[in-house]
Amino acid sequence: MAKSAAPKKKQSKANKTFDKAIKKTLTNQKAPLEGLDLSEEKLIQIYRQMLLIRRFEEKAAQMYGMEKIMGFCHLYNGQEAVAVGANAAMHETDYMLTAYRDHGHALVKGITANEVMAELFGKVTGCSRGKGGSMHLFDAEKRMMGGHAIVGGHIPLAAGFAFGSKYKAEQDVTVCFFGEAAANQGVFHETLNMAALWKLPVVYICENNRYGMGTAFERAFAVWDIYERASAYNMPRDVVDGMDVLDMYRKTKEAVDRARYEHIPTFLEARTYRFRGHSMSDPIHGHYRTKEEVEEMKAKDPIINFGELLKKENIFSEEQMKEMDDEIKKIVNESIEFAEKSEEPPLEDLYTDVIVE
Amino acid sequence: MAKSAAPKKKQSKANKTFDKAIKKTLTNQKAPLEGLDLSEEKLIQIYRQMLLIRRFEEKAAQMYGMEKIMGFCHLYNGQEAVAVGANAAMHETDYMLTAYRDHGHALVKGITANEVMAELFGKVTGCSRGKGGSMHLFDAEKRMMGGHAIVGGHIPLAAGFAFGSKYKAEQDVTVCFFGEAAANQGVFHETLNMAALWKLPVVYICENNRYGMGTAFERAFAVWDIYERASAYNMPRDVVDGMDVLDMYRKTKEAVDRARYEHIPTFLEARTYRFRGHSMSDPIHGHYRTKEEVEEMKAKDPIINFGELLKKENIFSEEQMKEMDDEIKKIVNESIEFAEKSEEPPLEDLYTDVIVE
Amino acid sequence: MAIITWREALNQAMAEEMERDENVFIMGEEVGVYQGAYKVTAGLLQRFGEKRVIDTPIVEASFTGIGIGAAMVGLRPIVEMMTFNFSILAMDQIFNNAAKMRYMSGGQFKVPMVIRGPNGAAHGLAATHSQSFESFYSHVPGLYVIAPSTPADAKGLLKSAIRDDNPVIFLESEVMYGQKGEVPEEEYTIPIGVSDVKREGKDVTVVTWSKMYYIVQKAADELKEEDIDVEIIDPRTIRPLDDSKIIESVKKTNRLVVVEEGWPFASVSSEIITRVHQKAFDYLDAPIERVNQADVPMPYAANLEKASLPNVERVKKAIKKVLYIEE
Amino acid sequence: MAIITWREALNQAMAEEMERDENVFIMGEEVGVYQGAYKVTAGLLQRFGEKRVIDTPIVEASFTGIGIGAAMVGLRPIVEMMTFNFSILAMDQIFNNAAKMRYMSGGQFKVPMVIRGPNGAAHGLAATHSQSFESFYSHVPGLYVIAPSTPADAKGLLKSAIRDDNPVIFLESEVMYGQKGEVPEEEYTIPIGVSDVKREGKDVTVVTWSKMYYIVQKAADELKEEDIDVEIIDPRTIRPLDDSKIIESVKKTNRLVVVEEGWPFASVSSEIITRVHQKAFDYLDAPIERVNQADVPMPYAANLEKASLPNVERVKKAIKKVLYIEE
Ligand SMILES: Cc1ncc(C[n+]2csc(CCOP(=O)(O)OP(=O)(O)O)c2C)c(N)n1
Ligand SMILES: Cc1ncc(C[n+]2csc(CCOP(=O)(O)OP(=O)(O)O)c2C)c(N)n1
Ligand SMILES: [Mg+2]
Ligand SMILES: [Mg+2]
Repeated sequence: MAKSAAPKKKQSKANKTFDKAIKKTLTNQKAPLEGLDLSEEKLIQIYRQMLLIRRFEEKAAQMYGMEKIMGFCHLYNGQEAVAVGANAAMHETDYMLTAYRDHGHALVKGITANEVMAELFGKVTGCSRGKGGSMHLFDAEKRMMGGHAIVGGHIPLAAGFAFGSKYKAEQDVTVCFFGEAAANQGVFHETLNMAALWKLPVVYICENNRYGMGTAFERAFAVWDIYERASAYNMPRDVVDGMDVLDMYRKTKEAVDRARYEHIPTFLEARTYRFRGHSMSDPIHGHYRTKEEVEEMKAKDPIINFGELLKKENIFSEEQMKEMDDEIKKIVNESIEFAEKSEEPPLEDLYTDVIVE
Repeated sequence: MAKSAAPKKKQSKANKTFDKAIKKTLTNQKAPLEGLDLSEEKLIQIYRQMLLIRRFEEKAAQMYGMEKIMGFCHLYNGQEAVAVGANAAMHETDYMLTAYRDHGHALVKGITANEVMAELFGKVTGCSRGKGGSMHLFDAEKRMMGGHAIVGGHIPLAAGFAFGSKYKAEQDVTVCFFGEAAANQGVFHETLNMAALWKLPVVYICENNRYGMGTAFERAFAVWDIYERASAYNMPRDVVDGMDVLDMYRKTKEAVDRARYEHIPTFLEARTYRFRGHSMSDPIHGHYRTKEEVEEMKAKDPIINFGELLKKENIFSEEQMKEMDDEIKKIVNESIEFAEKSEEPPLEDLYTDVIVE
Repeated sequence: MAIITWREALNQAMAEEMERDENVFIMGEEVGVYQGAYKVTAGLLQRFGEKRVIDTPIVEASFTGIGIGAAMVGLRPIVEMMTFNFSILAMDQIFNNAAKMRYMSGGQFKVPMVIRGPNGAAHGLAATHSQSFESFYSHVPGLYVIAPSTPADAKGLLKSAIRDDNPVIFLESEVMYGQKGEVPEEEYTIPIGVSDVKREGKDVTVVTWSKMYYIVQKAADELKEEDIDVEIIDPRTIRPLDDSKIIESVKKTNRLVVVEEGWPFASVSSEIITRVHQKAFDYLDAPIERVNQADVPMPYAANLEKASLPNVERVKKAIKKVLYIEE
Repeated sequence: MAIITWREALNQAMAEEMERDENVFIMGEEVGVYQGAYKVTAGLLQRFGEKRVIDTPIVEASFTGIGIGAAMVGLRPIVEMMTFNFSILAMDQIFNNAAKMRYMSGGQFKVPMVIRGPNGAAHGLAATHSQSFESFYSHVPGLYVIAPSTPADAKGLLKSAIRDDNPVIFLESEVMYGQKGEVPEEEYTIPIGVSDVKREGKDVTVVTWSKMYYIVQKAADELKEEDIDVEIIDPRTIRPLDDSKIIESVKKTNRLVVVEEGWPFASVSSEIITRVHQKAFDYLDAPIERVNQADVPMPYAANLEKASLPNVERVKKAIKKVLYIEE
């Protein structure tokens, strides 16, 4: 009587759509660094940022298991190239914001591992003073504008920051990330129209990791090429290989420049994958995807592949990588120590920050 | 210092877009009746329905001036061909719903002038027992599903009716009207995606009368061909001459059939015009459009033009028209009398219909 | 003092603050070219230009969110809701992004922003268009909710709201826009969170705000002739609620009636009654009465609408009830 | 009687009603393939198929509206909110289309529908994910609001809600899903709008519902040792509120404490206090106390979150206060 839960056929068709666009997007396969305005130093930094995120998340998972971290905890493993590549194309003064899967974004935008880990531990030394938690990471000074936990709810905020920049004639750009599932929410539609209509300096990056929790995108979207949605707003759009940090950099750079100098917003769909479950309480495979699929995508690990490239191009050696990894592991371990040792917020803090007195 | 309020250049460009699509859509200009499956009787009925709406609205305007009608009162003058043409393509058992500019839809769906006028007067004999008023006209039996006053808010309801029909394996189609401004609301986007994804038997008809209150569509939309929005949901779409009742009929018929027999939803943009102000408290021209534009559009009066055609084709004579007009005026006058004489709802009604006991 | 309308008072407040601070701007449906659905923003586009008086598409969630974002980066938006009925579409933005942002970020951001527009019933607008929203908004920490009654209060409080660093819900009314009153000619502001004794009296206290104030004044005038002396307290700000003058008054009159336009259940009147019950327990000579909209959606028919809303008769009856006066 | 969890009780209620009436179906985020974000719908897709257990995109406004439309044409949707925090996006649909539809249409339509899911705080979810919604929903006429405490009540009331012809807001809790209790093996329902004396006592009345019930029971157990005898009334249904047993109890104990998870201002506790003040004015020996969430957005840090929520200590303190017991 009951039909099978997993619509297999549809999925394989959707997977093809997914892969096709990615292939299309990989331009300089043979000479990936050609024509790139990135110094070796910067390339190494990019590698380092991705690795830091990976190691941080691994530790966060462990700490969640030890109940040091509470609530929901959404890890970024597998998607590192998206935030890191995009950030490389941004100025430090540009605004960044994302959804609840925000540890990676916070780290790459310059919040220290200590401050992020302390926030996850609910300590007063955390980047939101222990009041926000995993899903609500902020740093006003670094222009990390959150950490937002209502799916799609931050999309208009991004347009608001961009509106502010334009109003004040400042040349800052806002880059806003969200999961593909958020592209179904009403505010996505309302805001993309406004951003295009008002020519706001904003770049929307949809991180299509194929699933919104347990819902494969093909079960939630009537059109599978999500980037094409932007055509309804006459907005420049593109699909990006979200597993390739250089592709992310390139396409984001174009978009950020267009926003900064021409006030033209862009919509990018980054095709990526999350290696872990939706949140810490979700198993890695679950009922909604296969072990094979996960393994297949893990072969496209953005960090390993980028590391191979750096080695091949003689930019960074195996040994240097090992050294860097040790250093990063130390940083992450120290962040645990820092978070452990930090104080809980004083009880008075319960009543502060509600309003500006 | 202040820039001019009306962006003239943009407007004339937008007007061209508006007209171009309409011209494109007028297929059988030379022989408009060719290939149409409408009997002469049906053609005359269509004329009659449009005329009834026009005369009804004229009377409603007068009654509003006399303070017999309260609150907001949005007239349909100029747009008659949209509801009438679409309705001609529907079955009686199909569901219809629209926004607050709903007198025309209510009348063509079969609610009597008496019941509509009595509702506007706030009488217990009204189609919503005097509780709904101008913006909330209902008749469950006739499947007139409202009259809805929150811009865009009824769009998901329509999908819900269609969902119900499909669930129960009934072959009814839902036809949902809304103003072009509603196509910017979030639920439009959310619901069109769902309707396409779930293959619901629903037809969405956007009545683009160029203005949402005082906002010309070109000041609110980043893309001016609103029907193209449906491409983001892989939904069949078309633009219709909303001043041509036969074009409305033809395109709606195609869409309704597709919904009924193939469960494929459609999005139609009907380009039309409102001859009166937004509501009774809004002047006819206002600051936001010119007298010339209104006059120009009045030359495209859907009733006069269709009347000319019927005369030319020897279907209906000048004299018969005159007779019909007299008869309709009588009906409308009687509706005033009926509404006047009807009782206000009894005071106990204040507390009924809140919940089902 | 000049005698001006509510509409003019609001218009002046906005114009003065826009003159004073170029980070103040207005955004909403029909605020510009159309001059405001209820003409509250009349002339501002002409005076301040398109950069600062901005017509939006009909997307309450999105433009409210854009306002919040702009406020987070240093601007001072005034977002007009054509009516507060439509703010229901922006509640996620208002609650999660405006009200909670400061707290969630550990105090790093502020959201200096005013969301204003008419609230409650006008005439003949029926259920979707006649809702009172103060009970919702005042439930949520992180927001200020202001609902003045006189043009002078409206002007002074709107100016304070625009200068304040918190998100403020500012509630007006279509049927008050034409209401006239004395307003100082010189520049002034009225502090947020300070209630006002609008009429002194010794027999009974009535707490009311916004347009119900006019009904209560009328009832008090009529009762004067029956030698009943009514004290009227207008909190003006609903959240934070300054209950000090209410308590003081009740300690004097020992009787209280609360008159609120909105529905009764879990409402501002429930809150006021709760507080007075707790803080003036030993002073009350009778159970507190309240007069609210009938606990039903707003009907269209004029007779039902009238029966649904608080009116002079119902207010007088409630007052007599707490005075144990039989009729 | 079987001892089962809240989760199982809800699952049984839905399965039984789906078996009974093929017009009942379930719709929401992750209710199908994923088996429910909190596994409340586990197994239902397998048992009833895709036609009746429907996964939706993340579009709360739209799928709620679709549910309302389906209800208007004769179906009986159960719409699951993954948590009620997300229902904020569907408020226009819930208030204007579900609650007011019958009234606006002069009684022509009914909206037989249940919107259910967890409400209030779980652990460590912070401000956006820890809000209690009963004060909002119970403010609006046209809705029923149900918030049970025990698995048996949950099952019986959910079955009644599904059979009822009105739109029902049915509030659960993540932290209660694993809570066990005795549930009758045979088919039964519990009527909507009937409160329940959950514990008899003579010294003080405590009104509470949903997961606060467990805290109050614990406090009552502890106070028993101090010879304080607590009566606990669980309204179970918030709207309509059956205050008869509350009033009766207060007439006996003369003291009342209300314990509510949500914020205090314009809340369900305000409403209960107002009613008891009015209806049992002469019976109260002390001002009514209430225990609510601190009037701030929910913080993340465990110590602050704990301090923010009502707990056994705070409940005991409030009870002693109304008993004028100094510590
Ligand atoms: C409005 C809203 N509805 C539901 C949720 C619960 N929820 C949290 S994450 C999530 C899935 C989102 O998927 P996607 O946008 O693709 O982001 P991803 O998790 O894949 O990064 C859901 C349903 C929410 N937080 N907000
Ligand atoms: C959500 C919402 N916002 C604002 C309004 C006020 N309003 C009523 S009609 C209208 C204009 C709608 O224009 P359109 O959709 O084009 O329909 P038309 O009036 O042209 O038929 C506005 C802004 C409303 N009713 N609902
Ligand atoms: Mg995703
Ligand atoms: Mg229009």
